[in-house]
Order: sequence, then structure tokens, then C-alpha cells
Amino acid sequence: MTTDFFSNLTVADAAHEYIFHREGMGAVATANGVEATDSIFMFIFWISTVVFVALMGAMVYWTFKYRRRPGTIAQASPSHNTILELAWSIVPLGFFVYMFFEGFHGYISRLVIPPDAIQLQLVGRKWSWSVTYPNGAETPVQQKVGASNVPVFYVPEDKPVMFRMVSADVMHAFWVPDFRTKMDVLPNRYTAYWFKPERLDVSSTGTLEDGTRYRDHFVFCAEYCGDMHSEMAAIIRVVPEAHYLATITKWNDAVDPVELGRRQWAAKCASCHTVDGGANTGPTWKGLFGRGHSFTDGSSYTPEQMSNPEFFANYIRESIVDPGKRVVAGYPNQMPPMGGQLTEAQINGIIEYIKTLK
Amino acid sequence: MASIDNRNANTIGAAAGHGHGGGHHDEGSYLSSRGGLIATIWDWATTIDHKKIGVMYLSAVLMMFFFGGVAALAVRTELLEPVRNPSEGVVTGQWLGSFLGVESTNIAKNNQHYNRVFTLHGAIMVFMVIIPSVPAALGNFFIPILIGAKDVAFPRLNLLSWYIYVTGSIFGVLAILLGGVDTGWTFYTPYSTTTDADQMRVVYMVLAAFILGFSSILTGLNFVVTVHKLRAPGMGWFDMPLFVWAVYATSILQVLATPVIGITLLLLIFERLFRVGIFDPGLGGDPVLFQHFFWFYSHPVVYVMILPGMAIINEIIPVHAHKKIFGYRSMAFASLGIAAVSFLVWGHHMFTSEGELAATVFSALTFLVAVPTAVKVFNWVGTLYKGSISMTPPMVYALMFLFLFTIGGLTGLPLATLSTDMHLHDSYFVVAHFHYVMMGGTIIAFVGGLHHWWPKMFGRMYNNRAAIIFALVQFVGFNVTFFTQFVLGTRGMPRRYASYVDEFQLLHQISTVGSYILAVGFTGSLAVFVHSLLAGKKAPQNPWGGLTLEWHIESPPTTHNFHKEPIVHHGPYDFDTVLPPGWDPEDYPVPNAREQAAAYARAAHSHVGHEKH
Amino acid sequence: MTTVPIHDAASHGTTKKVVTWREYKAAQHFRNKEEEFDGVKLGMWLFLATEVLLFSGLFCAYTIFRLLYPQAFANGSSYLDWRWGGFNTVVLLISSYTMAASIRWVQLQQYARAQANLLFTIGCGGLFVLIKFLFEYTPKWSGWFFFLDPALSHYPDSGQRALGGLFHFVDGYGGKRPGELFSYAFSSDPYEHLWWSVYYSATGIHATHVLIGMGLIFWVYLRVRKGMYGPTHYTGVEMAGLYWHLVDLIWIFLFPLLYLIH
Amino acid sequence: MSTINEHGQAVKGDALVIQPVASSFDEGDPHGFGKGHHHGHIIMSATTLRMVLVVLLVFTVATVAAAQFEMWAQSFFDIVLPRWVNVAVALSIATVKSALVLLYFMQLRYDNPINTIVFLFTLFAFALFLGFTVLDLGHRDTIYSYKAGEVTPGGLGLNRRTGERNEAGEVVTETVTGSIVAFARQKYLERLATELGDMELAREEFARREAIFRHSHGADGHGPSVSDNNHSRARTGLTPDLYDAAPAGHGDGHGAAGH
Repeated sequence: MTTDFFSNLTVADAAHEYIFHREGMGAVATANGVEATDSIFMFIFWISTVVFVALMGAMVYWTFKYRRRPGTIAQASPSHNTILELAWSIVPLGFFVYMFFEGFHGYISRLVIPPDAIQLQLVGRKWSWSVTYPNGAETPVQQKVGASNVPVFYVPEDKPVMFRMVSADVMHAFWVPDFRTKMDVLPNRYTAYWFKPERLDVSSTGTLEDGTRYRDHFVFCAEYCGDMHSEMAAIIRVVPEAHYLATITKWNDAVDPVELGRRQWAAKCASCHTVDGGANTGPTWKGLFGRGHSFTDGSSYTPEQMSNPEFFANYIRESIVDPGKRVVAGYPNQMPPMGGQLTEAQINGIIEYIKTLK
Repeated sequence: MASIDNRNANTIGAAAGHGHGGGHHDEGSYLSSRGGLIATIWDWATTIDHKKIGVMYLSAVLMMFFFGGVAALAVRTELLEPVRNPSEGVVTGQWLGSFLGVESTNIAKNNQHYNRVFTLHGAIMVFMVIIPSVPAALGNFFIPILIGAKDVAFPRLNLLSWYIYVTGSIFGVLAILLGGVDTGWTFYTPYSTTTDADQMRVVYMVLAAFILGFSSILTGLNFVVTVHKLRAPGMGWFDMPLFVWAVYATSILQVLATPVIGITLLLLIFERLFRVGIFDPGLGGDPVLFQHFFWFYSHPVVYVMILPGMAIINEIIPVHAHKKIFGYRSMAFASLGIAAVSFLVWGHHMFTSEGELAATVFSALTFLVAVPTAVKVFNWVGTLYKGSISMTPPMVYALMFLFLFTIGGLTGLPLATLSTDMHLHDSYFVVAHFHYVMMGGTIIAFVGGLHHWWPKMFGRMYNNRAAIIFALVQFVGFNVTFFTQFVLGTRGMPRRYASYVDEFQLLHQISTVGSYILAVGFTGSLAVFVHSLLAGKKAPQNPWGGLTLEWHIESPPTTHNFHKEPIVHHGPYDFDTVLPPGWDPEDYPVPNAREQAAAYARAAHSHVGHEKH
Repeated sequence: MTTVPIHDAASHGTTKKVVTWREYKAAQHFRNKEEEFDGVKLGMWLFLATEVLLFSGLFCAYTIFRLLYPQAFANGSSYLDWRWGGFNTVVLLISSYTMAASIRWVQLQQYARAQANLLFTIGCGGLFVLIKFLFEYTPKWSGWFFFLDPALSHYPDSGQRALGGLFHFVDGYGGKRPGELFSYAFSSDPYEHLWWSVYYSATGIHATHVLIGMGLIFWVYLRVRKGMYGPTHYTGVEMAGLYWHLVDLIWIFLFPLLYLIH
Repeated sequence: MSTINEHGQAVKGDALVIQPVASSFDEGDPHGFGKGHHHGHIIMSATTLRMVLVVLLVFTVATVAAAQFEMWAQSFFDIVLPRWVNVAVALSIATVKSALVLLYFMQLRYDNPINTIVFLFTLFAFALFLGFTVLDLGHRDTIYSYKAGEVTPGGLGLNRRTGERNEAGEVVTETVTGSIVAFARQKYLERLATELGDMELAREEFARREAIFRHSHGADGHGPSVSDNNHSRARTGLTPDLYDAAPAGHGDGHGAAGH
């Protein structure tokens, strides 16, 4: 496919396509700002290529031409040349000034958020992303990327979207390679990230069940944050605006506690707790209801205790609000207190959801 | 050692010394041992001879390079497969666990192994290999000789910094033996202050970096004083070889920047032990403040790493092209300029975390560094023009350096540009960029410098052809490994990832294959050196025809380097007017070669140029 | 095989025999004693540069947090008594003077006076550290006051005593500790623990330097007693002096920053 | 092939010395010791040293007096000086004092200029470090003001280590949400409640003790005497009655714990 693609392009476009190639999507999405960033990158790329080829050409040619011959020494040549030296100091400086200003313009346009941007709250935590929509909805949609299920965030096409970001624990960085920009997500401090997704008229990565076309973009965590750093991905799904509005309304409709709990799990717990019995950073939730526990402080709960719904609910609640208090033997005391990030209804939902995992 | 013992130099004069202060002169090579094994070891362990200390640094650095390299291979091997989910039967990474003695089917645990190994690789390579490689190993050996001194200014301090280096390395190894550290070599807070909260190993690793910083400070301090106070008569500032200039600039950086990492790591230790909270947002502290502290040191330290690499190239190119270096003064000032500007640009490591104002200022300043760097590259290539270029192994390495370092330098431009860095920051593009600079620059220059000075250090030649072949293997392996990573980076591969999405797999696999080729290349070079020590031909005094002071003395040098204080009468690169010592005037027709040869003969054991009598 | 022992003048210093200042010869790679002295002094200044930059991190942390949380720093500063700080400043200044004077006495071969000055300097350092720990750190950290502490009379007596009444406990006063250890109940600014983090880090590292300086000066004192320093060779005294003055210099800035401005 | 002379001209301006540097170079004294460049031995005069000490002590008194003047001006005349005045005065005096120490005690005035250069470079590096860090952290709100604020004042909270270990040998932690300062208040209040057996009593006792401690060190934390970015605030040091005629809550001696 790529060969076909290349044959229809000029060299410059082919290089651009190769450098930023995304499987199934060609070089780029056409999101806002991508073109400006790519053009300054390609400008630097071509300047660098010319300089590099010239320098290496001179180096190789002279190395060959002036190779050592017995009985001769180097020919006389000036050991310095002020004009030449000034020239090759000042001319690059001119290019650098241009690069700086281009980069600065692109940077500022990436920072100044359009007033009509849709505002979403984004929280990064070890090791997942969660987004709260303006109406309070959170995404229940998940997709498997690599080994993990990652959340899928819906955004409308061709509308500016802004994330106000904060981290719940260590530093993360929110990077969407297709949008060519990233921003660190700091604990206890807000940062912002905005983008305007492309129009969905170029190509799409798929079609939803109802026939809606969409395009997916990977989100990666780019600031090293621990064990599952590389699993801390998400997907931004660009859909038509009508579909976006309908979807987030649907998500926010009253859902039964089990479904609410499942969504919380998907958004905030799935990176450490499996529901299928698999091993992970934290204990699996499968069969948790009614399973005896022993803790690192030597105490233990019997299966009978854990089968008592009230006792069980209290235990789960305590584990969410104050996870360091009783740590299941064999697991690290690594979970952050989640009390501030979950409503009572959500905690209740999680408890109900766990009960269903037999 | 026995094989290279006891070889007296036969090149110039073995007459009795009459140096300063009537000191006791040992006319034997500095490598000569006296007495048995124990005595020899004791002699080396307590030596204050800068050459022996240099050789000890060299062996330690090479050993650490081996460990760091093995870790790198482990990292690359792990990345052959995109995802390691044991439950899906893709278990490429599990062997990494066994590499660390822990096996697990838990994906988080396996990722943890990966994280520890890349931290190990980074910390070892930065703190224990690249920083001390050129200044502490080759610098210790050659700085005093190049300026005509008997030793560095503070020989015992020099030995102390070697032992501090060893102590630091022991703490580092201790941290590894206790299970490894997964903070990354940058120790970013709050991750570094909260990970493995009950364990001491992160503290040990931080302490190791702190102690190694001390070693670095003391070495730098020593060199600054040495260069100021111990230059031979007649050697003005602008008569110094450019190697000395660049190491001098490096030393200033070491002295001025390293204390800041000292206090940073100290506060980090306080943070872990007492949770003082200065860097911890959990306590109202500021993680970005840590980054400022860290990069105020660690950006200049990038130049602590690359300037010595440039320093070596400054020596190799003129000597092997028999050509006066182009633009001596601009080279010297470029070294100082790079050192000065390097204090102004640390914020470019933080474009995505710092404020907009600082990012803009730092971006503008960052482009300034590119100017002196570009000047240096132009000057090196300019030196080749009308030279008499001999394709010896050091020259091959120098040309490789030019190729790789130019790529490394040019790819710094999109990283200095704000908008493109927003995309490339913390991606494989950055990884490739700094490997081109640090490895393609410093390490390649270091290996090239080793080839350049090996005959002088150990008195043995090596097999030129084999050395060149392995250099080319390294060249190929290096580019295959790291050029692919540029593409990975622009396409969206973040760094420090134990797993990745499928579309990156092909490039990752190419890169991994490249790293194996690279390993073969370095192993080959090691074999060349070992063969040289065991069975190499005896090295002449001046195998390459250099003019700087080290080529005026025996190979290997005697304990006191010079039999009497040298007096410098010509510049370090005056190939068009001065006959290289030990060279036949018939073969080297400089205008006054015959007269000079006669002058050498008169000054039986003098070491530099034509002394007045 | 040649077995000429490798031996040079620089290693003389490590032998048991005391080399008096008259006999002292420069290390062999230096041309003469003056050249060596200049070199050592340059090295010392470079080392002092590293010390200044070590403290620069603390000054930087101070500035940043002061800028960000001025109220916390004003509150925190108000717990410090300028009189202890001022007294300690005077102690260090006088010790700096006696240190400088001792160099002069060594140069003039007045060894008894030089030794007395050196001992006095060490004493001043000791007094500084003692005051710091007894009257400043201890009450704030733990609420235990030394019985001579004039501040003691202003607080309600909880009746608790230790070490035979040498220490009095004031309930609620202690707990002014850095970071996580902070447990002082009556503070009103949410960032006050950061002030204590900066305070203890800065003064603690400074006090460590005072202790190291005292050790250095004692080492120099012993060597003066052995007659190793004199008019033509007093490198050690000079270097210990430079170090001590630097410690003083740091305190000259720490004192107003921590005790006086708010 | 060029001659030496031609070369000599060709490279003139380049630093490399081709001909012996006979004019400026004396082999008997290769480093020019005879030319007065050596700065090694300086014997300070006793008078100078004493004068310097006296000046230093005077400046110490001056800097303390300046700080006290501010309080005095406020408590008697209700003049509130801008915050920077005190800072500027104190730091200026400190700079002068340190300059004296450097110039005389550390002999920079008489010494080899290279040492002064080293020190100035150090200060320059320090200035860069401080300047750029402040440039960043002091201007986070260049575009949006909300980026400068903290989400939770005093920190996100943490798992505070209690200093105890459980039977398994692991460090026992307790969860703190929000600032450790607020947490310390809460813990103390709970302790009082346990001692006194009643929360309301505990609150009263807490308020009583708070008044004592607040007043004693003079940081009221509220009211008109609070510092902000622009105004400094008077305070009294550890001895309350030095500036204050009638300290409140001081008479009843044994109010505190120990019941």
C-alpha cells in the first residue's frame, strides 16, 4: 500500500509521509495545528539534509582526494579565514532565528485555547486516563490496545476540545501523536491541552454499529510514571457532533449500579485489578465476594465474614478510601486513596459490580 | 601486565635525569612493576601517578560500559515483541525477570523488570561511564603530559577522587543488588520519592550519583588548577593543544554545575527519608522545581559529556591529516562558548512542563548553543582540506564522529523549536538524538581516542585492519540501531515503554538487530586491544607523527613523563613547519626538517622542539 | 628489570616524620613553594565555588517558596528569635576574625597566639552549634526547652521535666518540623511545613559545614603545634581559614533571610 | 612549499607560536615570578582586621535595627512599610558584610585576581540559576491564571508514616487528605478530646492554647497585621511583652496539659 502511495507523491511529500506515517491513515490526521508543526519540521529536515549532505560530501571527497602519499606533507592552506568563519557562524544563526519564531508561533497557537472549546476534565493516575464530560458522563467504552483495555474518549469532529488536566499521583504527560502535541499532567496543578479534531472526510479507521464513521487516535503517557507506564494509553475517537452529543447523553442516563461500577472499574481501576482472575498489581476482583483474605499486618477475614454483604461493603469502602490500612498479603501498598475521586454512588456501584464477579 | 613490563623506551635519550628539585627519576616505564603481585597491586592502589590513575579509571569505565551495554541489549531484546502479556502467551520479556533473578507471569512485574533495566542502563552510562570516560580516564593520563607537567596539580586528591568514584559505584551496584531502581536516571519527583517507599535502594542509587558527583568535582577542580599552574614554559594559553582547551572548559562546567546536583540529590534523599516535601506535591512542594534543579546540572553535564569527545577529535584530525587545525582560536573560544551558553539552556528539557514564558526564553537561548557547535564541525571538515590524510583507525573514528555527531546536532534543531518539541519531547526521537550525540559523539570519540593514544599508553601497536573493520561494524550497527528510532519517534513512540502498539514492531526489530551488530563491533574492538596487549608490536615513540608533547616522550611514558622540564617552542599543530619527533626528514619534507633533526640529536633527551643551547 | 623504587617528594607528607615549615619543599611537580601555594589557593577557591553553588539550591528553594507562599514564610519566620540568630551571627563574625588573626600570627611566628586563636575559633563554632541545637532546634522540634531558655517563661508549664530538670516540656509548642513530620497544631497557613523544610535543610546543612570547619581547624591546630606551619609555609591554615570564612559568609545571608525579613 | 616567513605571516593572528617567544619569555624565570605576578604571601595588618570586625558587628546591629524599626514604625505610628523595603535593606547590608569578609578576611583584595574571577563566575552561575527558575515558577500564569494555583492548598495529601511498624515489619501509614498543617490541627484536637473526654471542651481548650501560642510568637495569621505580597507586618519575637503592654492569656500559668 505504501509503495502505491509513494509513487503518487513528490519526494517532499513522500518524506513527510514516511516520517509521520500512521498505519492505515497515511501521514497525518488534519487536526488543527498539525500542518503548521509538520511544515516547520519538514523545513528543518530539508535544511538539515542539505547541510549534512554538503558537509559529508566535502568530508568524504577531501578524505579521498588528500589521502596520504609517501614523502609528501599537507599542502599549505590558510589555517583560518575570518570572513568564512564569521559567515558560517552568522548564516546558521539567521536560519535559527527563523526556526525559533516559527516554533514560537506554533507553540503559542497550541496554548491559547479558543473560547468556544468544549471543556473536559481529565485526570491521569497510575496507570489510566479518565475524562469527565461537561454533563458529568464518563466513558464506558473500552478497547483492547496491546495487553490492556484502554478507555475510548469520544470527541466531536471539527470542534475545538479542551482538556483541563491534573494528575492524582505522579507526573504523566498527555500525548496524542496524531495531533503533534503533548503536555505534562502535574499533580496538584492544572495544565491544559486543546485540539481541534479533523473533519471526517478524508478517511476513517472504522464504522460504528450504527454506521457512523469515526477515526481513532492513540493517546500515550509520555512521562515515565512507573510499572505500567507503557500500558497507560487511551483512544480519542473522533465522531460526528450529533453522534457525540447523543452518546454522552446516553452515557449519563441513569444506569444500574452494576453498570456504574463497571464503568468506574474501566476508567480508574482496570490498570491494577483484573476481573477475569488474571494477576496484576492488585488482587483480582473475580470471586472477591466471599473470598477469605489475610493481610500484611497479620490479620485476616474469613470467607463467612466476606460473604456478609454489609461487612463486605464496609471492607471494600475502606479499601477504596484508605487503601493503606489493610493491604492484602502478597501485594504492594501502592494504591492511592480514591475517596476524593469517587462519589458515594460510584463506590456503591463498584461494590455491587464486584458482587457480580463470581 | 607482565607482558608489557620492563620495556625501556629506546627512542630518545636514556641519559640520567636532571629534573627539578633533584627528584628521584625512575627511567622505567610507568607500567614497570616492582616486586610481586601483592606489591604491584598495592603500588597501583596507592599510586598518585596520574597515568596509573588514568588507567584505573579506564578499566573501571570499560567495565561499567560492559554492564551498561548488557543492560542496553536486554532493553533492546525485550522490545523485539510489542506486548508482553503472559496470559496471551507472548512472554518475550519474561526472561528479563530471570535476568534480575525474579520470574513472574504478572505483566506489571515484568514491566517493572524492564523499567529497572533501562534505569540501570541510563544511570550507569551517564554517571559511571560517559561523564568520567574522557576527562577522568584519558584526561588524567594526557592532560599533564600535553601541557608538559609531571603530574596533575593535586595528585593525592586525584587518587581520592578515584576512590570516591569507586565508592559511588559500589553504592550504585548495591542499589542494583538490592533489587534495582526503577526511577529512570533522571529521578523525577514525585515518582522517585514514592516508589519502593519502604526500600533503601533508591536512596543508595541517589547517594551513588551524589558521591560520583563529588568525584567529578574534584577531578574538574584538579584539571583547572593544573592547566592554570603547571603549563610548561613557553606554553601560553593559545599554545595549548585543543584537547586541553576542551577539557578545561569541561572542568569549569564540572565545578560550577555539579554542586547543584549535589544539593538536589541531598534534598531528594531528605525527601525520601523525612519527606520534607520540597519536591513533593503531596506536601505542597513543587515537582517542576526538581526539574529545574536537576537540569541546571544535567544540561551542562551534557556538555561535560560531549566537550571531551570534541576534544579528542581536535587531536585526532590534525595529527592524522598532518595539517594545522583550521581556526584554532575559534575552536578554543567555541569550547568556552559552549560551556558558557550551556548554563542558559537547561529549560529546553522542560518545554512541556514549565511555564510558557520560560519555555520561550529557553528555546531562543537553546539555538545559541547550536552556533559554536556548528562552527566546530565546519572547522573539523575544513581541516581536512588539502591535508595529508591517513586512514588510520583513529581517523576512521574521527570521521565516524563527524558523521554521527552532525546528525545528532542537526536533530537537536527540531527539539529546540518549541512547536515541534511539543510533539517530539519524551519520544524515541529524543532517545535517538541523544544517543547520536552521547554515543555517536562521546563514546565513539572515546574509543577513537583510545586507538589514538593506545600505543602511547601501553607501548603496543594493534592490528590496524581489524580495528578499522570493527569501527565500520560499529558504524553500521549504530546507524541501524538509532536511525530507526528517529522514525519511531516522529511516528509517535514514547520513550521508556516496555511495550508498544503493533505498528512500531518492524522498526523496533530493525533497531534491536542493529544493537546486536553494535555489540559485535565493540566486542571486536575489545579483542583488538587485548590482542595488542598480549601480542602487539612494540609501539614507536611517535606512530602517527603528532607534534604535541606526548609524542616527544617514550611509549609508554616514564613515571615522571619528562626527563627534564620541556620548553615549548612551537604550536601543537604546526605540521607545515615542524618535523614530527622521531620522523625521518627524508620522508617529511618540511622546510627546515634537516636542521630540526640535528637539533633533536643535540638535545639528546629533551622533549620538545629545538631547545636553545 | 629495573627495580628503582618509585618515590617522589609529594609523598613525603604521608611519612611519619614531621616536616617543619623550614624543611618543607613543594611537591615535585610544582616549580616552587609559591607556585604550589597559588595553585592550592586557586583549587580552594574553586572548591568554595562548589560550596556556594551547593547552598544556591537552598537559597533558590527559599526564594521560590517565599514567592509562592509569602504568608507561610512570614508565619514561620516569626517563630525564630532574632536574638539567638543575632548572637550566633556575632559569634561567627568574631570567630572569622580570630581565624584571620591566627593566619597572621603564624606568618609572624607567634605560634602560641596562633594556637589560642585557632582554639578560640573552634570554641566559637562549638558555641554556634550548641545554641542552634539547644535553643533553636530542640524546642521547635519537640517542645522541650532547655531550662535557661528565656522564651520558656512565656509559656504555660506542663510540669514535665527531663534530665534532672534541665529540660522543660511545653505541650503544643513542638512539632515545628519539616514536611511530613510537621505536627504543630496552631499554625494557620497550609504551607507552613515547607518553611520548616527549608529552614531545617538550610541551617542543618550549614551547621554540618560548621562542624566540618571545626574539624579542619583542629587538624590545622595540631599541625601548627607540631611546627609544620610558619612564615614561608602556612597553606593549611590559609585554606582552613578560607573555608571558615565561607561558612560565615553563608550565615551572613541566612541570618537576615530566615530571622529578619518576612 | 612556503617558507617559514611566509607561514609566519600567514598564520599571524593565530595564537600558535612558531618562533621562540624570546621577547617575552625568560628561561630562567619561565613563569615570570620576577615580574611581580605572584600574590601568595599577604600579611594582613592587625588594625585592618580589627576595623573590619568592628564594621561587621556594626552592620549586624544595623540590620537587626532596621528590622526592628519596621515594627516600631508600625506599632507606634501605624506606618506599614512596603514588603520589599525590609528585604532590600537586609540583603544590601548582608551584601556589604559579605563583601568585607571576602575582601579582607579572605584577602581577595590583595590576592591573585583569578580567585576573584572564580568567585564572580560562581555568583554569575548562581544568578542564572535563581533568575531562570524564578522566571519560570513565578510566571506560570503567563497565559492562564488557573495554571498558577494549587488544586489543593498545602498538597494533595499522602500516606503519612506514623513512625511505627506492624508485625510484618512494614511501616504503618495513615492517610492524610489535604495539607499536613490541617492534619496536625485535627490530630491535636482529637488528642485533646480523648484527654478531656468531650469534643466541645477540647475545642475550647484548643482555642485557649492557640491564643497563647499565637500571641507569644506574634503571628496572628489574620487581621490587619498580616503580611501579603506587598506589605510587611510587625511581629514581636519570642518575648511578647517587649512590645506589647498587656499580653492576653498569660496570667493563668498552668493552663496546659498535665491534667
